[in-house]
Amino acid sequence: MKNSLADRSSGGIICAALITIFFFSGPLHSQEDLVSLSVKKIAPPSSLLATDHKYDNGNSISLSWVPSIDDALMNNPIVAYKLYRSSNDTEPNLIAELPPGSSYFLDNGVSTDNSYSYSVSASTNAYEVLSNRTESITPQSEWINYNKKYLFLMVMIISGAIMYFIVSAKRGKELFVRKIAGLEAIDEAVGRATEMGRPIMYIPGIQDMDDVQTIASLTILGRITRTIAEYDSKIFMPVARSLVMTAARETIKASYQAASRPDSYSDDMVNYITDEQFGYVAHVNGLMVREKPATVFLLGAFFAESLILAETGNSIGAIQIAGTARPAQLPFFIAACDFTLIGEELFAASAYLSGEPMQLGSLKGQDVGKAIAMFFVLLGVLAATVSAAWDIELFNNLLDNLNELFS
Amino acid sequence: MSLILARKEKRSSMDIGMFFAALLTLGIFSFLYKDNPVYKVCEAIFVGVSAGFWAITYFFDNIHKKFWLGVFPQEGDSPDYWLWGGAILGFLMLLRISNKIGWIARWPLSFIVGATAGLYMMLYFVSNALNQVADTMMPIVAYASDNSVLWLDTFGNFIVVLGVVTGLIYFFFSKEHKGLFGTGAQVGTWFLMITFGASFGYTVMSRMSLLIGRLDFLFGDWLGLF
Amino acid sequence: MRREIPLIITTVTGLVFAISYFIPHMPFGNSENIFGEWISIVQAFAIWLGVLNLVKVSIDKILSKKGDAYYSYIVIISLGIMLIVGFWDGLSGLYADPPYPVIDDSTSFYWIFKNIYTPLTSTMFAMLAFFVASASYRAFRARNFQATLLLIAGFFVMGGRVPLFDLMISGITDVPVFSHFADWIMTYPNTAGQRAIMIGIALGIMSSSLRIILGIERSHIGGKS
Amino acid sequence: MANTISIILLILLGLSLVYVLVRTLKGNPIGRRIVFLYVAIAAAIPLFMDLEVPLPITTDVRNLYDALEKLPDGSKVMAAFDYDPPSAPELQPMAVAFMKYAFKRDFKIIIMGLWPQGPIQANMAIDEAMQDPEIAAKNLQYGVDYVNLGFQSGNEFVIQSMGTAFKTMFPKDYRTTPYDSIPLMRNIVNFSNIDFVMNFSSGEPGTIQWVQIAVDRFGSVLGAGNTAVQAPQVYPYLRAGQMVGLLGGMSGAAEFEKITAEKGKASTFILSQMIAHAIVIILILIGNVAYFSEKRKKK
Repeated sequence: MKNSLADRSSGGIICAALITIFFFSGPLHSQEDLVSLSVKKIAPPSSLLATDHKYDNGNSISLSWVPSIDDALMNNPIVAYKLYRSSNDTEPNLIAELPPGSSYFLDNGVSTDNSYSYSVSASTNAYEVLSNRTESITPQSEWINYNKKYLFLMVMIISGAIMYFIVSAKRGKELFVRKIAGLEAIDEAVGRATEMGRPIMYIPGIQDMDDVQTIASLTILGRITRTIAEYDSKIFMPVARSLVMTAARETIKASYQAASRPDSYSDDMVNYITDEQFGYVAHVNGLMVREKPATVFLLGAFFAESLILAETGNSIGAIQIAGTARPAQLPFFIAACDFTLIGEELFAASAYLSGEPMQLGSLKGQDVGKAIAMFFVLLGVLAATVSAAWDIELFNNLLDNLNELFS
Repeated sequence: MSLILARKEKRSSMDIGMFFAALLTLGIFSFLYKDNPVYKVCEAIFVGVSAGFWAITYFFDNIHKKFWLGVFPQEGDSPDYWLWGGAILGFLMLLRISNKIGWIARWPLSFIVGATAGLYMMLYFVSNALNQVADTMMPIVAYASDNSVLWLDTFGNFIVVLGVVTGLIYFFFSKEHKGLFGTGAQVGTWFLMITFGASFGYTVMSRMSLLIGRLDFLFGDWLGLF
Repeated sequence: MRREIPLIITTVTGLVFAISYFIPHMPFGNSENIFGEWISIVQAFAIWLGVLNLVKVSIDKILSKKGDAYYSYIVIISLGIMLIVGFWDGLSGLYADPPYPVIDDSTSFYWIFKNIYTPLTSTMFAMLAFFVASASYRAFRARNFQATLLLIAGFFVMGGRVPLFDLMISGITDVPVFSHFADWIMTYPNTAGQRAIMIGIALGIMSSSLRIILGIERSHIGGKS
Repeated sequence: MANTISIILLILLGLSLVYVLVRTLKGNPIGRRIVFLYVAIAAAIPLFMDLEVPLPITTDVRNLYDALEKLPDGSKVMAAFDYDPPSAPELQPMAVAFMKYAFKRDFKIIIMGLWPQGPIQANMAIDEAMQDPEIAAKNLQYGVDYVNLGFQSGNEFVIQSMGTAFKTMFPKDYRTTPYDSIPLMRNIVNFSNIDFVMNFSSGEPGTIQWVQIAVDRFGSVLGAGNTAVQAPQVYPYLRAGQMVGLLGGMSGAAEFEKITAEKGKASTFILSQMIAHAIVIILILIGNVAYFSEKRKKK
């Protein structure tokens, strides 16, 4: 339980107490009395320096000082450093008490409207000794935080890459996106449902339209329902949010029109169940068991219900294609479903199927980011490993530069 | 390793609240047998009570304590007029309930979406991309203080670097997974599977804990059996 | 108007939050904080919007007189009780001397929290324990190499994080081999996988944030680009 | 006595699993309800037993403990409670053990929550810690030794604004005491005056946001207790040093109770946890044995 610091301060207390008892066995004295008596006083902290804290909104001043020479590791008489601040030359106030050994403090209770001066004291259990007061200082607000220049550079490079590819995709440049396993299976899964004469179930997760995963899911839905319309299979889609219901109906309707079968569409394909997580799951479970869909799509934002849905789908022998960006739910999909879109693949799938230049372009831009990340990982590992093993200057410098870049 | 005998204190307290709590617990658990009216009643109570709980805590902690006392301070403080901005946006948000002027709720929504986008862009880039890349840039070979090689840690470091790089290859969409690149992606999926396996193990742990907590309540707190 | 104003709001707030990372000076440094306070207040209103929505949906159900209308009465009644009790306790707490909060353990609101809300929400989630076990029995199959890897990792984590496997080998060795192994899986391969996912998601968030701030992505205001 | 009966029952339960195996192999798997029953019994029986499980302390728990030990007595520690009652079985034992440890070390505790239920859970943890005779003897004062700032809405934006000044988000504590009249808060403006942040989290907003904002932007030192579902996701932060340590789920809680010598609920739950894991492992095995034997038959 005890650590060295605790020992140190309690040692200090005992020491100070002993001194007090030794010299003053009379009645209790006030603090001024104690100081005025001829005890060998501890030295005050020195060289207190107050400087404006750089690159902030003018709300902090950094203070540094040289600790008292009596600030020792063993039997430390000092129990704390006390910082006093006076604003606009008014009466000083105690602003902080710091443990022995401290030599730095960031005062962030200031503003650009006032000027401040500081003093610091080393205090024992019995008395305290003050350092000199600093000159008055007014904190400054800076325009640009130069500490973050490399961060800014990196953000610009990656944002630039994303923007560049969005623009070039819009101009009609063909952008390649690799095949994604689950997507290849869609047509087959829809086909199987048609052959068996059983319906297809589509679940877009339980989040509202403000979740990117739900939006991605609806994009995929558009493409799937087109195939469904062409094959003339049946789809049903229970949803947990009313907004999702409206959006999904629009999407499916558009797909049926695109497949020139607008008459086959009906609003009954999409139904709002309830916002309540487990209420929704209980209903969907019952629906699955009753309707026995041949194919189940679980694409979107899923939470704890993922395993219940995936397991029920598995138990009725449906082909299941799942996808979510939530890592904690992926194991259940991977174990119980035939194909799973993992994390980013869900978004990639939606970009791939939508064919929209904006989506494809930003996907490509993200890939540039990944390439940069991989490059720096490999370079950094090389530099660090060589530098640690053989201490070659070139690699040492490289490592230093990399560290600065990423600091 | 072996099991050690420990002592537990017996506890039991029967009050009316405990009785209600136990009843509702059993009511929800009845769903495990099959969906039934008792469960549905409990669920309905749950929906109502939890909505009420959230509404009340948000009202007193935020709307009253932060906004109301901020613009109408009790003693001596100067009012913070900026807070009205939030209240106006909040009020516009409530208009969403109306079909006619519900579109105006897009204003506060855009405000939140914009702020989240701006904040997240930087936060995720720094914490989840930059810092993670920076930490992966490490010496593969780990040395002990006496300069001997720590083989197990070295292997671990290698695994981390390999996993990060191949994992990123897997999530690379603008290049076909063929040849060496394909092998990399393949290895990447292995790492992802181990990650999901670990996640699965932890999920089981979490879910079982929740059940144990409830059983402890039923048998310990309520019935006082141990 | 219906489109332009939301777009301007999105862009301005987005830029303020992104730029204040680099420019601490007024107005960026300050507006970031003021906006933060606004968001806090807007979210509190959003919760009340949810309550209004719940009431609306429940009343719709009651009026449509379907079989489930029954339960909608219970939703509304329990919501009503919670609100009345909450306001009563909260307001009397404010004017008491010394004032006490609505969540003070002497209030009826707290009683409901402890004896109604807590058991219901806890039990709801505790049911997942059963479903996870049933899914393990019926759905977790080593159907291919990937699923096998997943299962093996899960196995060692489940058996190693609690002293299950280590107790089994306690006759052979006293070293908690499996605990260390589970530790190893978490610190190395798990970290690697999570990190790859993390970096990917971070870049994804960057690109979608960028699209939102620049007004290319507009689905939150109900429109396509 | 209870131990013997419980162990016999567990053995019987184990034997009956052989029957489950045989049935499953014959292509006639047991129903969901029987699986449910197995889980319930397996988790319940150990609760009646008085056995303590030997627990090795994992690195992440030890690192957190070491970081706490390094803090001087009387340090200012922020405890952020971001969870609700369902996660209490995992997180409450951590919170209680942490409070006991912190009070014994004379840490000054500042409590807040990004979840409305968080500060209530914090009060419960404090009440339980106060039962400890050593802590009761200290006669700790609200507002001087600890303070509960309460809940504030705004998720990650709350932490963001707290980076400038806590007061902007918490103008009053949960009892509506103005920030400036709380003795403990007088010298605390923002994170730079806090020595350590401890976060108990079961989701978002939670540990991830604390890392991203309090640590990476404002330079705090962070330790966390997480539910097991969330724990694997924060390991990269742990390795990168963005967090000093982690208590993951029930086992993390039990280890923390052990290392701080504040035995509590997690230590008694861990046996149940162990048996429950065993049942899940066996069920997976049975399912897979049946799957492979069926596959072989088909060939």
